[in-house]
Amino acid sequence: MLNFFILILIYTCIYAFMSLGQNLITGYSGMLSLCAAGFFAIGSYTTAILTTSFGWSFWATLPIAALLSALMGVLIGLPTLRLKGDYLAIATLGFAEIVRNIINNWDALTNGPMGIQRIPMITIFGIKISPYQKYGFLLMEIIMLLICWFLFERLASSRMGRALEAIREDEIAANSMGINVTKYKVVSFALGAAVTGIAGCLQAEFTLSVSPGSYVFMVSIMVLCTVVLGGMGNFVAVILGAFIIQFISYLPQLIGLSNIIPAQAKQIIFGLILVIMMIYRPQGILGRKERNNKKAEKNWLLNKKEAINEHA
Amino acid sequence: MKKFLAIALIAVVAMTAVFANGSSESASSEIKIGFIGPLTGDYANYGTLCRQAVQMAIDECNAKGGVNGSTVKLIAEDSEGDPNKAYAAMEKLANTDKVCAVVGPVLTGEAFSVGPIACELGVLAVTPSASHKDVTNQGDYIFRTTPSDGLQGEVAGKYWYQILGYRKLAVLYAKNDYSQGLYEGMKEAFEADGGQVVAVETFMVGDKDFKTQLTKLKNTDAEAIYIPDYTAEMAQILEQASQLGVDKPFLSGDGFLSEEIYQLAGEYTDGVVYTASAQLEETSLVKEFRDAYTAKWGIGPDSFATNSYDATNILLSVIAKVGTDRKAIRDGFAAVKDYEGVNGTINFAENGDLVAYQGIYEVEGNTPKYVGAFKIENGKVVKVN
Amino acid sequence: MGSVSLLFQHLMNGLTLGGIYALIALGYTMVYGILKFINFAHGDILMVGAYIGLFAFDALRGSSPLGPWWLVSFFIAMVISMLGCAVLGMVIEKVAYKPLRKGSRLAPLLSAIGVSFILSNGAAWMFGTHSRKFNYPFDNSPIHLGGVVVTPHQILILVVAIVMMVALKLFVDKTKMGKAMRATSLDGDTAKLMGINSDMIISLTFGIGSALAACGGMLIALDYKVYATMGTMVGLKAFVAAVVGGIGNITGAMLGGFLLGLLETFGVAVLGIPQGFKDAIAFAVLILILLLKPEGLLGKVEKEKV
Amino acid sequence: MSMLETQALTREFGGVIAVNKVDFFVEKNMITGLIGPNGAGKTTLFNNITGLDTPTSGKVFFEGKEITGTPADRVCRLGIARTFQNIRLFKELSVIDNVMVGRHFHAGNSHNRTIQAILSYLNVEKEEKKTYLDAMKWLEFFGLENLRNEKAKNLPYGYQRELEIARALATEPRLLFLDEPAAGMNPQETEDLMKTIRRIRDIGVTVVLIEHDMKLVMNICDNITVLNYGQKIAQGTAMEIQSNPAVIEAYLGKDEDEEDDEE
Repeated sequence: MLNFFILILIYTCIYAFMSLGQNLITGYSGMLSLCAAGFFAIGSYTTAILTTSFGWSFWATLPIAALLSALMGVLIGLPTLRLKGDYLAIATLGFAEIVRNIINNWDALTNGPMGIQRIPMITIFGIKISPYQKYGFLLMEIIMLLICWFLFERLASSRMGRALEAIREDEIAANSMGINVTKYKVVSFALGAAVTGIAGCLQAEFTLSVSPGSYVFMVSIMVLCTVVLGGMGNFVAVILGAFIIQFISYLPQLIGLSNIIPAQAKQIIFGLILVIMMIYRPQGILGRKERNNKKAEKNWLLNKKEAINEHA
Repeated sequence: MKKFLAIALIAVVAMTAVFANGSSESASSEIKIGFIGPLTGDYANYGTLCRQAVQMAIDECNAKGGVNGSTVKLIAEDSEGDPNKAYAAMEKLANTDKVCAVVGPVLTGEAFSVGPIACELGVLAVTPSASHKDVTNQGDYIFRTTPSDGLQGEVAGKYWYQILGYRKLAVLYAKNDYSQGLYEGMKEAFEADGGQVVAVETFMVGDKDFKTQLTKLKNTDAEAIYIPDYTAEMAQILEQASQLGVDKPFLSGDGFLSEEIYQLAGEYTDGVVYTASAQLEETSLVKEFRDAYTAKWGIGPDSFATNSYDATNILLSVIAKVGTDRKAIRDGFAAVKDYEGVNGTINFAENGDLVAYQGIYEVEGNTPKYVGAFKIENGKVVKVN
Repeated sequence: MGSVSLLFQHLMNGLTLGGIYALIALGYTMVYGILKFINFAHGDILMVGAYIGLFAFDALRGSSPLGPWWLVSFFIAMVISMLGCAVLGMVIEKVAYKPLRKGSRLAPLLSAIGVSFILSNGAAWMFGTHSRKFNYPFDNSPIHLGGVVVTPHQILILVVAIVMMVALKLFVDKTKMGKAMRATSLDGDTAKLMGINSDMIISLTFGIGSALAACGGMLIALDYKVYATMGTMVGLKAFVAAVVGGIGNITGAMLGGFLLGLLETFGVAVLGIPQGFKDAIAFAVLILILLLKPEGLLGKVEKEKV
Repeated sequence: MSMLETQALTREFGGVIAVNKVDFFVEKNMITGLIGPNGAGKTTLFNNITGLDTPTSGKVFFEGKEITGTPADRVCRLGIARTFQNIRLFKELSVIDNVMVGRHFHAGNSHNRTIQAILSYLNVEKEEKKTYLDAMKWLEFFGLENLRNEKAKNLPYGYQRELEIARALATEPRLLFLDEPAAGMNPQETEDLMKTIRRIRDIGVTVVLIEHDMKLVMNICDNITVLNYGQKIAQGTAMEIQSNPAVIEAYLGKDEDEEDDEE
């Protein structure tokens, strides 16, 4: 039981990476992207191909996967990011489908529908991080997740984060305030893609095999659900969301009722979550994180006091 | 917001409580068998048919008093067709439910992600349908009750060439592991004999319109079209081929061994020749199984369901003999000799592959006619018996 | 078969495929035109329509032999299915979309994805995961025109699509209700001020769109069978068709549908795009159209006011 | 040369000429008014100068350099800021954050952009403190500092207008475009607005405004340009404009509050 719980946590971490990316793209910049599955696949296949065919170490494939996903993010982003809400959703969904088509059809590179097996395990300083001993794997994931989370949180609290929020609120006004809207959108898209790619690398290393069946539209929906459920524009919330979604996802198995509960129940529950959340709590469980200017404000008050004192 | 958070937390805690409760109820007199397959998603139909067969075998066993007095319980896990989910399912079945063996996974991609962990955890996994030739080479704990693509493809390719006398074939296959595996196996054997695959068209799972591909294939000089696909898609292909006036004969694989195809494609199935598991003509087992299955589930079994049924029954007989120790079950399973299943006499090779003859069927009107069992001897297709 | 007649055969195949897209795109374009969001559940309503139609048709025709009664039953079943889906569509609108009309643009879209999941998985749960055959209500033996093969069903799809388009166009252009619809789609709030009950109009539009989906669903089901996920991909493609033609424009939806069908067929058959990338064609076309002519082929330019 | 100049600026929308060969001048340190009946092309002219729209033909010069077709963000960085007719604040952000967005491209201090990006990433806190102080100056300019933590959407209408101007000023423009700043204001608020606009001029920012409130325009504008049907029909001081027959004809019988200005 504990074992399975750890397994859920491992999947939670993988989805948490993707939700960080989706949150930057959707929660901060306000772009409804539906191609998490595409970047996820790019990350997974980069690691799978480089480790099996070229004998690279996992750690060397990680930055390549992130870069490649980011590059794809830019490639898809440049033409599509000027599209509004729904159109962008469909265009990005299309992109994810194209990625899936490519990995399913480019047999020479991806081994087509058969997928790639026997991916070597991760090693750190000669120590194997076997997915079968889940604790080590989970620990590694958590450390990586914390680093990513910290970087993203910091990014969001910087002026770039503010610029992204301004773009989300009003593109035209942001543009007129000297913000290069296209550049920021593309950059946030690329960063989101990169972290989703990293999730893909971890996924490949966990199951030690990849195949096209893992990168379906459902993945993008799950990631979106995660962000919506946790709270758009709040990195802590989306990590919480990832946990809840994974928990629900494996719930029938956890409670040992997968014989009685129809297999479709889980998907129906996801559907209900989306509808009910949108009606009753569109901001998600935790809601958007307000920008925190406390320190700067304190500094301002201090300066003001000094000025008054000097005057007096 | 706090209220909401509180509710969410309570929900999580409640769920945890329930799940803790759920998994602690392990009666000692219960034997657990796991199942992994797609019960939702694009492949849901195939997974569901298999699961029902496994359930049926277990129900029958329990009706007869179970295994050595213990009731058998099935724990079925949905893989959604996603290898990652299948992996999680295996983990869970092995570690949480402590099943003694698993029937599944159903799809080749799933079998590739489940294989290594099954071997690592030492849990026997018997797949009824993952036919890729490498599936059983992943380790000692993975077996199958379906012939490997290597065998089925080989017999198919040689039969088309040597017995049916085709020299030029066209192929229309789905870009999924099953269809591509069969196509590659068939092509190798067919071309080794000197035949030629003159045109290959593919489609994506979920496509329903094959007119473009068929129009192209119609205009090649192929003598026949090989369609090693899943049931629903083959029904579409046959119907649309007839509409387009494609007059070439169709050849297929074990996806055709299903009642559904006759319901969906009706008269268009006439004349199709296909490979599937061999059966002993004289046994009434096949018909009995079919009738019982249809009566129970309201729909006929396909070949994968039949394989699942056999796999489960073999598993149960092994457990009856050796008990519930996982290693013992594995060894007992490997030692099975001449088991008389619905699919005929079943033996396993060293690596866990099914040792089988390949059956050839020909559809006449609306009903398949069994031509016989075949094997390869010195590169020649030979009829058994 | 000569290369010219081969070309015509591809043309015919493309046109029928396009007819299907066009038929669904009609419903899509109406709903989008008025609500301004992609009803992801449109494809699933289509699926429900096909199931209702299937059951009604089988019940009505009973065990009678193929004949005129089959055709009559088929059309009665179609009416039942369209009515059923109209009600379903209106209920969905009321429950899942209406409360979100004032919120962010993302909300209804996400809600629609949720509805889509509920419908398709609910259907799989209730009706099983296997495909069901929808019998042709008429003799569907192919007709040979020169070297080109056409089935009566293909002709039916084309005819129904065109009839629906004309009827819809007349309805929107000529009737009072249609005018109210157009007014609501241009500016819901103003329309309200002009005494139009825009809630009712939106609900009605949804009903009509869903009824069209049901009709399309039944026609597709004849060729493609009935199963729980039958509407997903075709629904997305129909949306692309609607965008290509110019969203909210009825003639545009037709044009977009046929264009997409032809592009997919010829892209694979003549231009040599690998079959595995067939679905990519639609999305590539979408992206191109949105970049070059965002209002669609026949759409009107709408500029954001600054 | 004037501070800002358009030469024969023309903008067509599908055959409709919204702005027709307009030569528009703005002199430094003055308040310039742009008036005209609804649909005269005033906002379109603004949009074409500030980069939200691209002219069909004609040229725009700012401080002697041609800026025709320059994108809006670059125009802003060159020193031209603007407000909008229908207030476009970042509604979900706080008041201070709105102004801080205006400080966006002033934050950071290195000339190398990559290094700047990395530095600003490492020094988020320091940079934010400075930005906050700079932004606060503009809130204090309008006396809005006590509302700094309110969400912009919760401000009363008049304050929203002021906040939008504060945000524009935070970009440190030399030229400020105000699109109907007094729309929807009561006489008292309009009175205050006039004072504010003069104060803005006094700190060295040249102001251009579109306005329907004739009292305001005639009171504070040093120079007025009149558009009608996309064409410039007059230019001059308040006195000159008031006595110009073409202007009187254009306005005769026109209801000023008819409808929103069209593009």
